[in-house]
Amino acid sequence: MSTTPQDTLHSDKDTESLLGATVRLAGDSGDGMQLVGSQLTNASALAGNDVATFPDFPAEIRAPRGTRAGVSGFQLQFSSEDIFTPGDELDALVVMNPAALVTNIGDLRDRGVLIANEDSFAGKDLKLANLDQNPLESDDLKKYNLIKVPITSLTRTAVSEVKNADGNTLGTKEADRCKNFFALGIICWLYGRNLEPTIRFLNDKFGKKRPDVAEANTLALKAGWNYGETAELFERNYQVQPAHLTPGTYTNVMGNQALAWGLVTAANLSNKELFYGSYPITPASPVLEELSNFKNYGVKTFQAEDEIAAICSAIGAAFGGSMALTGSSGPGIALKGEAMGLAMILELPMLILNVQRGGPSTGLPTKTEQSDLLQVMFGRNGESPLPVIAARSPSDCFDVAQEAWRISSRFMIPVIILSDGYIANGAEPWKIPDVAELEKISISHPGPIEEGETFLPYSRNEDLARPWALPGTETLMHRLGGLEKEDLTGNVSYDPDNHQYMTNIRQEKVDRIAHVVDPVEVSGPASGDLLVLSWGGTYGACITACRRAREDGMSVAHAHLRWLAPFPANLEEVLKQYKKVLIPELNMGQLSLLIRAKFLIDVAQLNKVKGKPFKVSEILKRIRDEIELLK
Amino acid sequence: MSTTPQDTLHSDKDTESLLGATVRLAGDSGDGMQLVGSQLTNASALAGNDVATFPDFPAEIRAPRGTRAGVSGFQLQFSSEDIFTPGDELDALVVMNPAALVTNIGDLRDRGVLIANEDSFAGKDLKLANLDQNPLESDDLKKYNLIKVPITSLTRTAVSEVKNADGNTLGTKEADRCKNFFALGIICWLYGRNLEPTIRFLNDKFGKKRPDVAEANTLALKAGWNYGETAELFERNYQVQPAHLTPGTYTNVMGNQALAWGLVTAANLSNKELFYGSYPITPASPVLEELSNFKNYGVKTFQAEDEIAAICSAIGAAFGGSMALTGSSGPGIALKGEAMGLAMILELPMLILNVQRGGPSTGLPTKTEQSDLLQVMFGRNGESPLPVIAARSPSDCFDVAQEAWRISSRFMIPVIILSDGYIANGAEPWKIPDVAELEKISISHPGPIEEGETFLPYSRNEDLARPWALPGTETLMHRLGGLEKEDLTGNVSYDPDNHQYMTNIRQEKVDRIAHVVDPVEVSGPASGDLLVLSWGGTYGACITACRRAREDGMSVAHAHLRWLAPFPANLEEVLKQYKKVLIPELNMGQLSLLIRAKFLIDVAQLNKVKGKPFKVSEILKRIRDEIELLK
Amino acid sequence: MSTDLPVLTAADFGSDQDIRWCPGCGDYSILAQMKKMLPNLGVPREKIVFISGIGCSSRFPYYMNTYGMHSIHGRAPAFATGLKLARPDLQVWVITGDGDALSIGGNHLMHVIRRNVNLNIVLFNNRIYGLTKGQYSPTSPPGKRTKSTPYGSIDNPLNPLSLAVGCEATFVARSIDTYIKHLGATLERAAEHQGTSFVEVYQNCNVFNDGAWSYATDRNIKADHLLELEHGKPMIFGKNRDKGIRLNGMEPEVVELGKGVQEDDLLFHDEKATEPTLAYLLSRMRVDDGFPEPIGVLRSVEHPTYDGGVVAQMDEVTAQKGKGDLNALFRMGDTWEVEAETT
Amino acid sequence: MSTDLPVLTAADFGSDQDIRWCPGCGDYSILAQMKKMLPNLGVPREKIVFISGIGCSSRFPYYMNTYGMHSIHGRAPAFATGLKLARPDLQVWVITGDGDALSIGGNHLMHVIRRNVNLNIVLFNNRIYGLTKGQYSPTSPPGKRTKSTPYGSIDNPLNPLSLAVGCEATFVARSIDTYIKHLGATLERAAEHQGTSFVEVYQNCNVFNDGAWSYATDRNIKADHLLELEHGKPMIFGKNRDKGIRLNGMEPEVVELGKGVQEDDLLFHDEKATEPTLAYLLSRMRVDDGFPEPIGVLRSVEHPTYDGGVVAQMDEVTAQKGKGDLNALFRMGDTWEVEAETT
Ligand SMILES: Cc1ncc(C[n+]2csc(CCOP(=O)(O)OP(=O)(O)O)c2C)c(N)n1
Ligand SMILES: Cc1ncc(C[n+]2csc(CCOP(=O)(O)OP(=O)(O)O)c2C)c(N)n1
Ligand code: SF4
Ligand code: SF4
Ligand SMILES: [Mg+2]
Ligand SMILES: [Mg+2]
Repeated sequence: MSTTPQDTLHSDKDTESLLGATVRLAGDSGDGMQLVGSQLTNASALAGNDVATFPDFPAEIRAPRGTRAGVSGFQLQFSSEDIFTPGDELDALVVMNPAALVTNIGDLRDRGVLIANEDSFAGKDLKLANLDQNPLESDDLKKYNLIKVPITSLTRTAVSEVKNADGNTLGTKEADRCKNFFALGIICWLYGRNLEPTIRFLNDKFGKKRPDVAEANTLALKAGWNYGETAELFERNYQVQPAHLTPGTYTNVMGNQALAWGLVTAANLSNKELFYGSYPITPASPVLEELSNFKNYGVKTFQAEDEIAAICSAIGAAFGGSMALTGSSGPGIALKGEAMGLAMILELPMLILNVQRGGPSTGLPTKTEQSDLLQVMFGRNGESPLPVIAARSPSDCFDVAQEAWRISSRFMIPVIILSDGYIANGAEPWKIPDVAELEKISISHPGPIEEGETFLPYSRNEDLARPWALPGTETLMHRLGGLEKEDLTGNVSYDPDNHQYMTNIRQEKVDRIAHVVDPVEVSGPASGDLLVLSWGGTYGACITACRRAREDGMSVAHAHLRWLAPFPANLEEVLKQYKKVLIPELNMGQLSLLIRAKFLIDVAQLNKVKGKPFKVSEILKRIRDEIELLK
Repeated sequence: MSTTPQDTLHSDKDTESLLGATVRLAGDSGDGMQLVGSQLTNASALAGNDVATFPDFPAEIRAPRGTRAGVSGFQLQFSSEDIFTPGDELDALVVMNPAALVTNIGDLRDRGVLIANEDSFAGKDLKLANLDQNPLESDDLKKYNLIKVPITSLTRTAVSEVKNADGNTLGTKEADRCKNFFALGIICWLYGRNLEPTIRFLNDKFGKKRPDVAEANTLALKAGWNYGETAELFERNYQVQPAHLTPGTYTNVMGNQALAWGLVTAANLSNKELFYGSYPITPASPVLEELSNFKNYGVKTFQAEDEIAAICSAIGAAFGGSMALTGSSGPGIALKGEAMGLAMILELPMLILNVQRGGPSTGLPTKTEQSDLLQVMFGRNGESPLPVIAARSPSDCFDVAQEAWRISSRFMIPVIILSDGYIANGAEPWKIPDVAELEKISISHPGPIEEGETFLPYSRNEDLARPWALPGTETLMHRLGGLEKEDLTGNVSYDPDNHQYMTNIRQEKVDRIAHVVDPVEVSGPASGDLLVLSWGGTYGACITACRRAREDGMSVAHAHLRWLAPFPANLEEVLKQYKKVLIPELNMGQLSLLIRAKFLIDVAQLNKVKGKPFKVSEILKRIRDEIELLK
Repeated sequence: MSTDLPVLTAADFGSDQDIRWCPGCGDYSILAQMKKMLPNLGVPREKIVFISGIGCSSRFPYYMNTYGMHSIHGRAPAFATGLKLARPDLQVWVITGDGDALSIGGNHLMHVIRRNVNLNIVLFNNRIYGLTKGQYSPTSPPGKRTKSTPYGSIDNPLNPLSLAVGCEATFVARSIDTYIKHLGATLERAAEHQGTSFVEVYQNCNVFNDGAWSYATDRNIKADHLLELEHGKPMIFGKNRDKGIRLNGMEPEVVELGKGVQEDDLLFHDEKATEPTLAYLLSRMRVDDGFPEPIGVLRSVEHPTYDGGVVAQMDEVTAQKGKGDLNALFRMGDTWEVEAETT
Repeated sequence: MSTDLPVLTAADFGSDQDIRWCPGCGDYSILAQMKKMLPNLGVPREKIVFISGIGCSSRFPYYMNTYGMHSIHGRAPAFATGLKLARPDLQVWVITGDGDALSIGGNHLMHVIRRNVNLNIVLFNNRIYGLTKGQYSPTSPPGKRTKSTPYGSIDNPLNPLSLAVGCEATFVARSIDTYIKHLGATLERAAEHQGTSFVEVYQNCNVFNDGAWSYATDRNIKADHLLELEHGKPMIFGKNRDKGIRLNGMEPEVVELGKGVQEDDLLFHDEKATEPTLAYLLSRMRVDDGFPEPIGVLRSVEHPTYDGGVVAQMDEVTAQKGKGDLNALFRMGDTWEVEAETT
């Protein structure tokens, strides 16, 4: 269903125009912050703003109620300009309990709006948050625009009339579950967000089975809005104009969803069935879950017994002619190393997805990190080079999936796709393409040969790709395997020169990809003081920081790597145009290592391993320092 | 039993003195070439020579008889000087059949001795080797000193009188099984090797159960010797003086054996039980097999269900306080990546052994390669640095095992040991140490604490090592795990700054090891034109090539890396002293990548991926080219 | 140090860590029964180690004031085997889930059981992946709609007890999170058994699979759905204890007592049967097929343990060959002397 | 292309690759019987795929003129599952060894069996690791001295058939490398079964474990050690077919026929028994315990296949929802229009 931005409720207070704002909703993980966060995102996108989100929740399914460990947050930036990150400092923060206040207040800017559910700043809640005193009374909050709202009691009142199917009113527990929508209502009022999409969502979701729940939440939402409008607490509200996005139809996508959609699209464009062999793991599971809905799109999902079986099943499916894919996160990818080596030597096309999370070992499963780059480059025995592509944002996952399959099927080589927890769970507007207009992916399989001819499964075309002969094809019977294979025939060979030759060819295949993928593009001056080089999910923070730096008069360009292996053909040339190269990474310097080794350039590193994405300001500060040093 | 070199048979022909010689015995894999090869090694070592060997056999258990794929070879260099490789070109080659001739002749130097079993150069044997004509008749062999010997028939005659327990003479099949000892007899005559150790071996091995077999082989051996002495085919024989080895008692060791012995010794020196969890794989299995003999040395071996269980069992044993170890080759190491990450974050001491083989995937299981360096450096999710040490020769494995455990237990960190197929199966003389004089490895475990004290499992000493508290110790109960852990307490922590801190500390621990291990030593000029930098099993070829280069007047030094992670503290300083650095590796440039990334030095690479070790001449040639370029 | 052991209570076995399971999760009850049971064994806390994989259930070790290891997914039996071999003096527990033990960890489970390593495995079976938020597991029933099977699972589920019996298990038992006395007693039996004890516990995941076991826990119906096994006793069940299991050839059948059927006609439980066929047959009985599901000890037989064998073999070889002497070992093969040169 | 299928012979199924097994290895015979049997099925060669792991046995696919994959150690069932799901039209065989299938590959074996994927597994059991030159395997008998157990194995071996039955197998059979007719017939039965067929073949490794099965292959004694199963027939064995298996409660016993024991007193084989308990009981019979070892088909029952279920579910969902339309999918949630700017 398509809607255009329209107001249903009009505020009579003063309205100030803003370029954009960054808002965070924080509460207990049982408080439903993620849910209202995504509703707010949706409403903002529908208002024509550019948006970017950052959900941040505890590792536990239900972390202990009310504790600091149990706090769940959802951050959103919306803007009338195009933006690339969910924002650094918060313009507004909603806290549903004391634990949420103390763990989030540090990110609120001075004079920022702080909305606190004052009903929960007492006794037990303070204790659960390990607090002796009520922080709302503390002088520390003076620098913020603190607005105390008895959200719990107001919500109870708002829903007090709602009756369930049995004609009873809601219990306190159920009534309290609507608190989050009350809070959302306030924020919607504050930033002039339309309530209608949220109301529609509530009706779609609960309307049939639990009309009482739909009604209660809607009432809470509206009560929140009205509270903002009526209470004397707010002086004004704000308005954010639509962003200047390319014309078209938009929807909001999350990274894992866009990835799943991109994969189905790639399968469709190449006329293939999609096979996904996977084993659940945070934050990659949603890809499996999303794809398992698509049974009527020719998608087969296989929840294997473990990650090894998952990749092996995908290799089997690739042998059979499917567009095959396996996916996991770091610990699962570690298990796939041996089979990845086999896939490489078999020279079958397939995709291997790694949605990275905080490591090492089990690490920080729900947090983001970019620390698997070297693992995917080198985590296999022997010389087994594979191409690696990384998505840079939620919507980019859609394109990356297709590009990866395009290369994989053309070169007959498994391709590794990197994403990360930040991209996977983040959301942004996406201009919906017309599938009919997307470039087809043409794949051919050899047909039967004449008597007297010999089929050579390891002969190669101009891309060094071998033929993808499918079981079931008469006369092409052949055997693949993990022992070194003779050139052309693919028979087992222990010949020394053949081994060297095949090793070279396999590397050469990866190298040649550099010439068919897009060259790296630079935004900013084509030469100058500093080049910020990024990859993966840090794209947004880097491009934004570079823009700001240029606005401040610095000579700073930004380049972003889509392919990590091979590097695009023009990369060296680009790097040479700047006095200094800065590589910000959410790891200890993995791309830096590769760049240093390849180009012998003394890059500056900005490394962060905290389970959190970069703030724009962190990068900007480092840019300033580097520019200063160059003077 | 100890013997000093002495002759039992004296030749009356002219004897020429040689510095040394390189000999290869080649035949069908059923011909027992490995057996007589190791007897020749033994005899040469007992003659006081320095020796180095290179067995090279097919992947199949019993490759098809008589075919090229079925050829098995054993190469040996012995010398009165100290040598480091089994030699490049052959001075003498024995071939038992046509397949062995055609696959080995390329390595024989001009005028080299070629002894062929002429009985097998006919009909079926030629066909099995895919030959139309008898190669012995080819002009191509003119440049060699070809000596045709009807080994089969002479052997049959030699053993014709031997009777078995039932009083029957040996059947042809059994008689023919003695051919290899006849051939050995000729070679022993040719190089003045004593027959006595071999005869003793035969008696020890067969004397009791099959005295007829012992007798027949002994007769064949002697007949071979006599044949050399009597037949008019050889003009002279040779003599190689004892080498000037450090005084002491010597024995011959193979790499895997020396490794096993080194491990048991390390356990002994640290007063620990040794626990080895492993799963069979070529070429690492002999370590498991060797260690499983040592039940009376406090060694527990556990053949696990797979490589993952193997490493996990070792981690369990390490937690329990054993000196724990797991070992495999490339494909098995790939499977251990996830658990290696856990071991790292647990900060338990243990060893992880990788006896490398040809890759990728199943690759060339019986061939050698150095292509797992990057895998062991990076084949794990997240930031999980581990120290890596590599053995350089068979006997060096003994020392490496101890050094690895010394560092591991001191720093509370898993250490990776690299060996390779070439080292594992090669043999060389080893000066037996007196165990009582080896430096003890002191390890302490915290004892119970007083009431009121808190035990902090992640507190650290001056080496950043945490306490190795053992289950069973009162009051120290604690829980380890793979989630990020809080500094000091080791409790689960998702705190951003703590994660950064712990990540840094784990890297720092590895880095600090650089200051306690030996600095890299240079042989040759302390500064000059070219430094050859090697690691692992290419040590011998590199040091020999550098010596020769210096003999030829070139300014070439050699440095060998024992620790690959961290690099020794003085490495950068050393590298800077030369105009150029050359890194020869049996891979596509893995150390080169690390050196380039770390030091931004444009190293020259000499890469070989053929399943075979370097020849000295290959390295020497490249040294010459590099020196030429520098002019 | 101290000579007479202090008397411990359940509370002594609790660690200082906040428990992070969802309110209402069945895991709480299992934890409580474990803490309550352990003091009965008289084993000091420092001699006990809990090892788990990954999953909600696998957080268990954090909550026990013993030694512990929260390892990696599916591999707990392998860590435990290594530890037990290194330290036969310790009492080792493996805590695992249906995904952890039966999906990714199936191989290790199979091998620890067949080796009969002397340790205790408790499998928290909630028929779902809890920690990863609700995908189906190898014990989820056919047709089950979960996050990864939105149209219903088409997998044929595994039966953990059949699997264990198929892997040569020497001790196999089943209990239920909320049947607390039975659970405690079953855990105690497991601890006492020499060899691998395998205990399946029906555990409710109230967030992602609430009510999966309601047929076995709902007050009103459970008596008809459970068969409480007692060694040497006839198999009787039902609210009024009026139903029984009789053997018909090789197949069990449910019969009503009284109407011509005597207790003596019923199948008598023999947990010590040398042949595991009875245990296998019991493991097959499922409510869906009209049978009550047996709880209690299905099988408990004596068999040499793997860790015992390892130690015995080391002792034997040492007795035979003497304690190893490295200096002798190194001189085992041919050796030769190089003299100091006199020139 | 061609309309009537050419009649194929055993030779047509041989590839051009040199066979690299040791002379005398039991693998040759299994290869020969496979080649001989396949033409009976009438399946064209290009529709057949052999997938193996690593081991001597796993070289098998190289020698078949069909499609094939020599994969990695222990994982063949997983490759085969993926292939069969992608291509239900193919006939897929898994060739594996006792180490490959039961040691490193145990988990995949377990899961392919319980899922009942429609493919055929042939396990070459030589009770040793052949390719790696003679270490013990999970089927090596206790006390076995091998390269890695110089003082004798202390492992409790796995019973492949018990394991399979414990994992919900729908087809379980056993044969012997040298009993060639029986082997051929058993393979043919396996091929015909819809679902996972699991066949254990006793295979002699004459280099590292010669004679491991001599009790079952030696002309003189084998008749007393083997029980050839036939559906619906009484269990009779012995050189003179004068011995039988009788059920005593839940336990089998060997009885002599004639002396008051009639054929009708014996246990009758029922491979189609819904309950797998009989198959389990049969799998337990071992020569070491005084029983003949059953060969032939222990169990063969109908059950929906996993691959069938996958396809059926896709069809069902498609029938219900229509063929997926990407353009519609992308517009499923809220969408909004951005107009071209008019300024
Ligand atoms: C190698 C690896 N793969 C996947 C995961 C993700 N993961 C963690 S627990 C789990 C399954 C949990 O299910 P179960 O064992 O039944 O435990 P429960 O949470 O239900 O107690 C999965 C898939 C992981 N941590 N590591
Ligand atoms: C990951 C991995 N681990 C170990 C090996 C070594 N390996 C190859 S085959 C094999 C066992 C073979 O035994 P089995 O499956 O019984 O086959 P057989 O040779 O006896 O036919 C082993 C351990 C390997 N190739 N890959
Ligand atoms: S998700 Fe389920 S199993 Fe996990 S803690 Fe919550 S209720 Fe328990
Ligand atoms: S080693 Fe054994 S199993 Fe392998 S080919 Fe030789 S005889 Fe056959
Ligand atoms: Mg579960
Ligand atoms: Mg085997």
